[in-house]
Amino acid sequence: MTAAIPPEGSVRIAVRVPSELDVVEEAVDLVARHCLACGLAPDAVRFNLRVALSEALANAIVYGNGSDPQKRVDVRVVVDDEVVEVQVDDEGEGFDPSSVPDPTLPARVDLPSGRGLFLIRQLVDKVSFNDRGNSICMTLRRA
Amino acid sequence: MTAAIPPEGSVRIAVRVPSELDVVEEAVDLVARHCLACGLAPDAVRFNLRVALSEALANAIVYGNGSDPQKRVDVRVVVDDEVVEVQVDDEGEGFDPSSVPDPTLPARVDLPSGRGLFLIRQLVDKVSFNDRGNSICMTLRRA
Amino acid sequence: MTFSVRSDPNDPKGVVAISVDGQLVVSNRNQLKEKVLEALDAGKSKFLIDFTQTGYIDSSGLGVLVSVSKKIREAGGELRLAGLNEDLRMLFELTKLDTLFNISDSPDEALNAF
Amino acid sequence: MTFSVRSDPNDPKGVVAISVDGQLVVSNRNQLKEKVLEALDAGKSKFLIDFTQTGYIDSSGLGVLVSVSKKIREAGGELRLAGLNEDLRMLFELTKLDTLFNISDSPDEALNAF
Ligand SMILES: Nc1ncnc2c1ncn2[C@@H]1O[C@H](COP(=O)(O)OP(=O)(O)O)[C@@H](O)[C@H]1O
Ligand SMILES: Nc1ncnc2c1ncn2[C@@H]1O[C@H](COP(=O)(O)OP(=O)(O)O)[C@@H](O)[C@H]1O
Repeated sequence: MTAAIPPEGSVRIAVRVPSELDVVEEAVDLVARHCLACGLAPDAVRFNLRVALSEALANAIVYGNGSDPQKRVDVRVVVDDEVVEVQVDDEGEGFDPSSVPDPTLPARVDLPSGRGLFLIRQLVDKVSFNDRGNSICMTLRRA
Repeated sequence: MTAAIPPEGSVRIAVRVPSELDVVEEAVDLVARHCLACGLAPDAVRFNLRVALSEALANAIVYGNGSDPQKRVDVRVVVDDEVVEVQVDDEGEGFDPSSVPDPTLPARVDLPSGRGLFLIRQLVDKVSFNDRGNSICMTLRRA
Repeated sequence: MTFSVRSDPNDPKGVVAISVDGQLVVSNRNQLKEKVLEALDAGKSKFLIDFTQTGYIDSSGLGVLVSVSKKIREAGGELRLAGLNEDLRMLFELTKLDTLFNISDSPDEALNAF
Repeated sequence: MTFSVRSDPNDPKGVVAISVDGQLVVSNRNQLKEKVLEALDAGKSKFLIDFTQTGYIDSSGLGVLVSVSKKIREAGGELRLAGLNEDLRMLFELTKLDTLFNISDSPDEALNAF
């Protein structure tokens, strides 16, 4: 997903977001509108993609960039005939996603946090991270 | 317009188009939808941008790429608060845009062709080319 | 306004009904918490959160529901959720939070259940 | 269908009215040319091109209008354009093609002018 131009027939969208939680909803709306412009089914865009992207943005802003207004979050979307790939990069140290515990365990289910990554994994078809852990790529199959 | 990520608050869209005239209308529609998703006024998007982009795409496909299906046309759009920049790149040899005669001259006004670049210049706020002449950048001011 | 709070003075049960209009997410979840805490301070104990007008909820929205539910329970009160569409209900099921909350189909059903 | 051709058998003037639905652009302009050439071959000579349902026209669309206008003139016929909205009219003005064509506001006005 790093080439400036995607393969033929696909569309690439890039948005740079400041590290402020207040902009999450607006950024999610913007990306959702672009996905609709690409012809994605409104249902999938309306819910799964919005929630997953909200989670990824909030994590990038809070944990990745420590809400530092100098730091940026980059969102890159590639839509082709088969999938939507949404990549969210922050400027943080990264983390080890495999160390995040399952929030549905009986001992955790009544905790007020810890459900973000879990929800992302449930709502999209594929999740991957770069080695450092400061870039998450979420893939949704179309149709 | 070459950085992969645009400045904060702006949106970048990239589409690769095959060298076929039949896809021009669809590509124009797609870009127009993304411009609307960025919040551009429907009126400006509906007409000036569509016509200018149609011209640039048709020129890139026919003159730039010689309608060679192996060659590609790349469209890159950056929308920020003030302007929309639409860049169309082909794989051709380029040309010298200053050598294109004015199609409104009495001797040329009844010719069936030669109005493409002229229309682009009239319909957008700024037009620039790279040195080689295989990349045109059209800027429209918002509002 | 994302949250509208209604409390019918003629309702003998004194239920505080909070409707979430739009998203319940990281940027506004604290407003919801404040509304509940204010009402608890004012002596209210029965709460209905109505999601009929809600688009989506993120994990911090779910988190605030967990924490207000705990506050209400600690104050001896009762919380009911209602009006979740299929997608929202899925979030509660995926996270097993459906086991933690009293979820009614409609706000009316929830009001009758208090 | 981008072009619909109507020719009223009871019209003593025998006008061929072609309506451009959508865009008149590089990918479909030849269809328009063919419709006109067919009608010329069939002995028709009066043409109305109606842009009431047209979105935009590109330079090759303008070009095909220039060339069919020439063909019609050579065959001793007459071409009128009608139904151009403000944007489309601007294209004709910018390119000075408004000096080359008979442009009426409405299709009816054009029909009466033949
Ligand atoms: N972009 C990120 N950079 C650094 N750490 C992260 C990032 N995203 C998630 N994490 C870590 O993973 C943990 C779990 O995140 P998540 O499942 O979203 O739940 P929550 O945000 O409620 O803690 C976070 O507490 C944080 O330590
Ligand atoms: N991308 C391009 N690559 C090479 N030549 C071009 C390109 N765009 C335009 N031209 C040249 O400029 C000329 C004028 O183009 P234009 O004004 O669009 O009118 P038309 O397409 O009707 O000829 C073309 O005939 C062509 O020679």
